Amino acid sequence: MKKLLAAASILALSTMPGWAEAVKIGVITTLSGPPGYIGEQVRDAIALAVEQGGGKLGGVEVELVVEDDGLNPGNGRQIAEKFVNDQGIKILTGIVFSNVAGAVVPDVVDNGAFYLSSNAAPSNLAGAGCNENYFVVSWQNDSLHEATGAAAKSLGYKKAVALAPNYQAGKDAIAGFKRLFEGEVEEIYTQLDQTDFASEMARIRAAAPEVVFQFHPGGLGIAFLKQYQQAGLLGQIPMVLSEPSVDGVILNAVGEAGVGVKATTHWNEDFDNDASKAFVAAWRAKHGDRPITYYAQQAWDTAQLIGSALSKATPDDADAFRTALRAADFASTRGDFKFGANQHPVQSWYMVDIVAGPNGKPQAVTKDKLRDMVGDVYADQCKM
Amino acid sequence: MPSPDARNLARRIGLAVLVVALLAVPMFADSSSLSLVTRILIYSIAAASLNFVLGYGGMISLGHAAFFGIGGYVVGMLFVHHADATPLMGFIPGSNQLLVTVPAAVVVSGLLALIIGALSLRTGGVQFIMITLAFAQMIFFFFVSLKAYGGEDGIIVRRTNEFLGLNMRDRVTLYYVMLGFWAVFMLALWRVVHSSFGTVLRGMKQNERRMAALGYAPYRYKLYAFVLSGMGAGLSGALMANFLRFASPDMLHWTKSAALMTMVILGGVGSFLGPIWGTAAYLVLETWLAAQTEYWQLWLGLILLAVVLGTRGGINAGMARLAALMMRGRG
Amino acid sequence: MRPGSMILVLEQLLNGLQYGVMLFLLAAGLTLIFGIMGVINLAHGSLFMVGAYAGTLVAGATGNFWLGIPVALVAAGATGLAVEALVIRRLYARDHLDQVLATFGLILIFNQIITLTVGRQPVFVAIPESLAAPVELLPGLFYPPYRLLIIAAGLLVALGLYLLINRTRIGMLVRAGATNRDMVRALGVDIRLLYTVVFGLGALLAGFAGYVSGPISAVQVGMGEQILLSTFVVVVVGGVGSIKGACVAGILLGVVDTMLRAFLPGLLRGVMPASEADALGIGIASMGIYLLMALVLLIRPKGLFAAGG
Amino acid sequence: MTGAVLEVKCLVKRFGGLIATDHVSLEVRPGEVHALIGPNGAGKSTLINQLCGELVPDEGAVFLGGQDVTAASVPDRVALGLGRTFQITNLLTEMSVRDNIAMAVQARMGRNFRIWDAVARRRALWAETDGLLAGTALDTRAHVPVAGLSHGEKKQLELLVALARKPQLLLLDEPMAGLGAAESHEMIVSLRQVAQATPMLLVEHDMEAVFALATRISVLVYGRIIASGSVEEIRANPEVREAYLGAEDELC
Repeated sequence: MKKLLAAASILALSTMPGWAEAVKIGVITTLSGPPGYIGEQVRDAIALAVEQGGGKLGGVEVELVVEDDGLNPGNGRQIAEKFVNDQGIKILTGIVFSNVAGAVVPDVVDNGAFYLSSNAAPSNLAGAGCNENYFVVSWQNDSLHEATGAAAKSLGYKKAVALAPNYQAGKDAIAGFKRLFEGEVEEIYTQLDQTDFASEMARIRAAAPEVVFQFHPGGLGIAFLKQYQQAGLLGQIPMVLSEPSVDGVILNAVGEAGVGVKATTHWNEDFDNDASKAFVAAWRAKHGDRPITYYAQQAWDTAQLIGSALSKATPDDADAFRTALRAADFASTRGDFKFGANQHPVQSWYMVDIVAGPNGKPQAVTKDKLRDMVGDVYADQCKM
Repeated sequence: MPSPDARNLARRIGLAVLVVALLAVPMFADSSSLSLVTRILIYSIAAASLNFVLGYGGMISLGHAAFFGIGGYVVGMLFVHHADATPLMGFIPGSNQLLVTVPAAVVVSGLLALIIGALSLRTGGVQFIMITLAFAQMIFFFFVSLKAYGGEDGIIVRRTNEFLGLNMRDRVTLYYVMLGFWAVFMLALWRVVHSSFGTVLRGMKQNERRMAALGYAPYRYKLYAFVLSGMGAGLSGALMANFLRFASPDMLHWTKSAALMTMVILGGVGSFLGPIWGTAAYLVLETWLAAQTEYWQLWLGLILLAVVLGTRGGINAGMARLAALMMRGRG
Repeated sequence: MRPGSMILVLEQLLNGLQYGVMLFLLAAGLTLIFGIMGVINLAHGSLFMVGAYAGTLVAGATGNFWLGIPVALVAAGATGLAVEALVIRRLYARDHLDQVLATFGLILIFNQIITLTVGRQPVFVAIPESLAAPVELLPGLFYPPYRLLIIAAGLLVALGLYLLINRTRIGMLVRAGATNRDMVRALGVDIRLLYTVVFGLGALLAGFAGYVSGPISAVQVGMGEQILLSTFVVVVVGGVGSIKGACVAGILLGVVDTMLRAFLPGLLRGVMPASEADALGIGIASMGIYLLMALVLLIRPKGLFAAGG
Repeated sequence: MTGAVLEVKCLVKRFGGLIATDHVSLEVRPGEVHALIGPNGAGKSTLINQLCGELVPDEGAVFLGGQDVTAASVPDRVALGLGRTFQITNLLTEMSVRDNIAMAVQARMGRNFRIWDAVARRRALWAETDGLLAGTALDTRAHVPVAGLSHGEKKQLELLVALARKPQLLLLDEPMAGLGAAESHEMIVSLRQVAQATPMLLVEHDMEAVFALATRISVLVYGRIIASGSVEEIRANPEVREAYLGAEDELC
């Protein structure tokens, strides 16, 4: 029911009279299929940010236009075309998956519009393929998993088993983990549509590592964590993960199978800064118990970034708007935030513990800062 | 059953309207409509190719995304090697020339269709559906794990291939280029359908046993048709990679095969113009519904169901029926 | 072979068996619908999903895992009967193309209905306490009892189906129908009732499989399609219309898939560098069941146990 | 070498425990119309299907014009001059009478992997097709789709299509089945004409037709040939009368 209300509120915003001169923001995201919950988090967070501003971001009236890409690059491209060329939208965001981004982003920036990524950040757009109109507010894939490698190392582990699906992001994840872990790593690749990991559990037990790293977003992660517990491995071999494998929705769905896991993240619900507290409070007021994920947080930050730039310049003045964006002059929920040379984030990474929460559901508690204000490895290759 | 005259009239009217409308599209279409029409043209090449084996040859292939995707990947891989100035597999130079990449894509997908067809055509019926699906899935998984070419993320083709010195970044130019390829393909397909081979193929679909008793060896004819069809789907994929400037495993996924099949059935199996109408209907519906509601797949599902349960022979048969009615009204 | 690796092989065999049993539960219904009615039902995975959601939601609300089973059965069965009466019944006389398109439409509809009513977030069900802790089957071989239960339940269903098909009148009609559809009609049997019964039975099995897979994997929109393709592979490899084929092929594919994933990269490492071995190994493993299907069909174009020769 | 157009040696076909073709040997010589008669279920269709290559025999051999074709496919046997008609008419139902015949002519003319010609403009093809049609009862019905033909017309067309392929030997699977008296008579006239140039193996229930056309008759019962000989010999054979024709004498 809440989802319907959220959708309705966007509709209400877009159909209210007197909004003709509002700045339009195009949100292309994935709302159908298993990863539909991710797109929902993205959309609802941006909508929430706009609602909090009373229909404005950075004091400028905005209008959200949301469309589902159906996880189909061709559809994403079609929507972008309509947004940019027909509706004159200059600011786009929301894409969840790298392969949709690959088809959409080059076209958007070539047509003089801005793309601000709230999630997907493929490496081919971070290095030589970078563009002055393309900003990433989330993180580059590699840095996410590098932090996890650093965490496992700092915990004193020397021997790890690393698991990920056999696709580009999975391989990047394991590569990123290994880069800073520096110990002995046995790699196991799973299948993209796999739901039963019993075979992998047996291999983990046979390998008897000191720590397990695995990268399985969405439903895969739910299945993996449950089966890890059922195999009796949860108490035996510690697990250190990066945030896509333990987002709020996943934790909610695995129950106590998540408890005891360590994870690295750039943001957590319990962060002690004003921006984060405001975001969490607004979400709770609007969506009650519904889990908050970092997808929502990144989308919220993206909205704040847009607001910061809109308060200084109009997107029709591309150079001024770009300068305003580069300044990253907004209060990020993650604390300190700035853009690197390739307009990807320079930010800090933290370790969290997953513990049993008061209502029986697991929750993440922030521990130490692992890495302080780091960028990504592709920034050097970007010539802008 | 509409009379042949009525069907002929419907076909002629349809064709005339189509040609005029297609030439005029850039004059009144906005950018996204132009892009939609371009996508319809490109996909309809793949749908018509599928219809060639499915509607004319009676082979239900659920693996045509393999040929579509390979066509796209050939363009993407040649572009990568052109951009890097490295040879592909150590000896093939990369290219960004449409007149090189597109024929290459057609040849490679034809070869792939030859291999897959030669094995698959040993079965029939449901088994044929499944074995074509199986081969397509194998190729999908192959490209998903092919790190050198982006794996799951796919290949970004930064610039559309060059073609006769035209400005391919201009949407209208690109549209007319695609329209040109489309028209050439459709004319070629028309010839093939009405050739000696095309006639035999249609006979094969109606009654394979009879054709064998006349001395036609079904396997060879069907394989030939399968290869031709694979080449057509490869052409479509190569054009799509140029249009989207992107090739990814998504092009190879089984749902793409299902979508192509949907386009064919929606338009009318075994009719020449059917796949074109079907492709248009499918893409317009998809685009329009997605803009209306985030639950667009619900409506798409309901419409598909209604079309299957409510009509026989898809859009094309409906139009022929309409033409027959008009004839009757006149005479 | 070292005792440790022997235990690993045993454990992987059990895993393969469990996965195979799951595939069989889905394939049994599908193969009958295929074989007897001649209908390709892509929406079979949706019944799997309906069972999983209905059972899981009730189990979550009541806190009782076992209560979810009858709910899942009833929900999937009722949905199956409704689908049969409203859609499938009109498709019997149509060709495969219409069936593929209509049931593809059903998939979209079911996924969206779940999204609209339950939401996009996966739902959670816990394994009952008594089955949660791994038990030691052999020295050093720990195995989750829940998975053992699935294996047992699956084998029990297989036995039940065997008895049903070989010892009852309905079973006789089912066998006759799978061999020769027209013959059953000639016998003056109420074919519509037979179809409804078969479809309902298939839906029950799918719903059961969906629910019991819930605690292991994710209960989410689209879960049916992930397993649907593998199920079709099982049906075709086993031979359309053959329960025995579905059983043998399900377990065969389950074991082959699991063993390939578990051991192929390791074996390949013996002959090539580790990174290449991993890439090639997992590549072959993910294509494994499709490769196997292609091989089987090239040797036996009608599958292993094709009904009616 | 016997000089036979078709020679069948000790053919055996089993289905499970059932023996459908039981060591059948027979031959068709030039100029001959060899009729194969037998009660329903005697295995006539099974035998025909083995002769034309749709079924593979378990034992024995088939020779066409002296060449062993036991393992040859249907099209390969057709290429060697084997033509057939089907018991239940088996035509290209969506095409016209003329197109059906043209398809057979086209098969003989070859060059059918051409994708860049236009079948409508193959002059020789249509000239020959129209030549074959001319003077037949179907001439006026040339553009009627097969679905619009009467049963008798379909049977005629079956024969025309088989002849269009210019076979060296014709296998006729019950050409009279389902025809009325007048139509049967017409068919017998047509077949007699054909028989002057083309030897035939005729499987038929209609005894009038068999006696009118056959130069030799073999009797098939339970997959076995129990008698073979001239029309008079078979008429006189008590075993045949007993096993096949029964008590009622419907021979004339």
